[in-house]
Amino acid sequence: MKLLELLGYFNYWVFAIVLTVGLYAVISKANLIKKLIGLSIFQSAVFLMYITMDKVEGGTAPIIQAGVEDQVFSNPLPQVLILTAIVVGVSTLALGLAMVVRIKESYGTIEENEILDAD
Amino acid sequence: MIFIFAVFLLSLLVITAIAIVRTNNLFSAVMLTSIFSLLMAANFFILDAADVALTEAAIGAGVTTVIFLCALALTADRAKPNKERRKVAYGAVGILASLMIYATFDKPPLGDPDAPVHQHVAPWYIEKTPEYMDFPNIVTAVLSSFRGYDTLGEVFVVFAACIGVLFILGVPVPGNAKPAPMQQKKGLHHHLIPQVVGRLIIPFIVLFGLYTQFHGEYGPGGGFQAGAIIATGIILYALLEGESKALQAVPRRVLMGMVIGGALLFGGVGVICMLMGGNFLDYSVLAADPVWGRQLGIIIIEAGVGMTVCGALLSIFHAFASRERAS
Amino acid sequence: MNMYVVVAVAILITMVLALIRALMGPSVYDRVLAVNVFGTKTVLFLSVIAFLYGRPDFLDLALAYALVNMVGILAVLEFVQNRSVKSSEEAADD
Amino acid sequence: MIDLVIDVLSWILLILGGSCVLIGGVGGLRLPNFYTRIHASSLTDTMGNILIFLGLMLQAGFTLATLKLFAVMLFLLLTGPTATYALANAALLSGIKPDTGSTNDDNTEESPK
Repeated sequence: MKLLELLGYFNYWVFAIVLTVGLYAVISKANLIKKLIGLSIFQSAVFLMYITMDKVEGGTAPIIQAGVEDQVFSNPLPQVLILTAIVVGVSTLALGLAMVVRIKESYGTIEENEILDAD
Repeated sequence: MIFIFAVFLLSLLVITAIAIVRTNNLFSAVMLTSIFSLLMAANFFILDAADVALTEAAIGAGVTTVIFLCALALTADRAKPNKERRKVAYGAVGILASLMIYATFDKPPLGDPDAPVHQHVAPWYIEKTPEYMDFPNIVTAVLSSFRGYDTLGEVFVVFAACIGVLFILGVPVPGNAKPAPMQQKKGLHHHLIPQVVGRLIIPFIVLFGLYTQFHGEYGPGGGFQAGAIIATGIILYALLEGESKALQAVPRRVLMGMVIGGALLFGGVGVICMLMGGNFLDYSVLAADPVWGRQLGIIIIEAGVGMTVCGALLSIFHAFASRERAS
Repeated sequence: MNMYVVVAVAILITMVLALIRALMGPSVYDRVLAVNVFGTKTVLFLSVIAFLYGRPDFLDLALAYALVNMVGILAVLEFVQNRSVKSSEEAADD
Repeated sequence: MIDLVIDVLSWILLILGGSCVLIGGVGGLRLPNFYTRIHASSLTDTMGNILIFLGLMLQAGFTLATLKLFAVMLFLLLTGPTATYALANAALLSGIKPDTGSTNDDNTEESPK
């Protein structure tokens, strides 16, 4: 079980690293689409953390199998939250991209510093 | 063994994320994003979240890539390298990462059954689902009944995002009044193989979407996944036949009706529950037998969710694609 | 040694090779190729894992990917095609 | 007895399929230019799919799972080559020439024209 414990922390480490990689794209890249991609990576990291929390050792996905007694189920609650969040994530991403498209049409560029210079 | 796979896939996830951020070619960044999504889906599946993995599959493989590519076609596909804020960013990000990794040691390890997450309402949900709903998928039960308020909120967020995209992209393109004579060049008309295979496979995609919709109580699936899968099928039709053909098949009015009708259906079921003497979204009053009432309510609101998601994703796609045609 | 494990390991190694190709490039189409390979490998991996978990009812996931994966690649073809049409028209305008 | 035969058969099929997939991966990585790489990975993909899914089907027996596996295999057989066709076409449209012999490292990171 030592290995499993280490893996538990590994999931959270991956969450931390992916989250900060996304954050890095958001704060350091000037390109607006790049920022949005960074934002969606950030979002995925949060999804990963929630789904990591739902795992129960020896458990299975929370769909009851007919004829099987004494099943241990993983936690359905984080799954519900993330399931809806994925769909909401893609719609809000589309909203951001729509804004970027309009910015491109008005300013002729999608680089943040050039937009600031133009203002 | 399975956990070694998980570590492996998670390492690939980190590498992909770093590669996405490093590249300046937005086109390859989008392609790497779809690899990222595949890896996320595999990880979700390994961590017992079949429903979430199905959602990620339905959204990440088709819709996200298509919307990104439409946006790239309207803007630019290369980012200009800039090194201005790099040092500050490295510093901030490095500090944040080390703080968070330090904090993870206070978390319960993976799979700990005594973790606080597993103590509150979750065991109750798992215990009561067979009794209250009498169907096997606990995720669907929680999604549409126990936590129906959350889902209603999420559906309205999707609705609002769709309206927002239509408002932003609905205005005419500035400084470009020429009609689009190249319209018939759109689509993959002269590519025979995608045409034939696409025509063969679109009905199956829609059929599979409907299966996911109505089998959601018994296996992985539900309105969110079904809406995304059906939307992907129609987007495939739009890619093959040209976007205007797809608009003829499913006109804008129908899409708007689906978006609004789905959201209204969800809210309306809640109000009907109140009128029939229950609480908002308490479906047990819908029929004489409370279990059957709940099942009925869940089927109706899942249909509402599916309609809203499908309509919203398709409206968003058409908003981007028709702007591309006009410019 | 379980037979599913053997196949899963082979698929995972292939995934790594495809990822290396995606990271190396050199052209963007190599990356798209890697995405394609990765997609089919994910379908295989999910099916094998469903059997390894002993829950073959989760094959729905693999089915979803098998149906939907093509859409992304066709979108790439359309993207490239429209761009080449557009650039040739611009050249004709000049 | 019959169980043993089925097990041995699916071992063989799965290992053959796994090695097919692996060979395709190595080919996709090691071959010199784009069109050879696409060739290597798409052909072995198809064969690997068939073998692995046949192996899994033998294990599943006569259940709904077999039907689903068959559907997945069928759809992969349809969509895989189509995707490859679309990809090769896109590459050709954007001006990557299928040259023979030499390595074409001159189109590094060039965004397609």
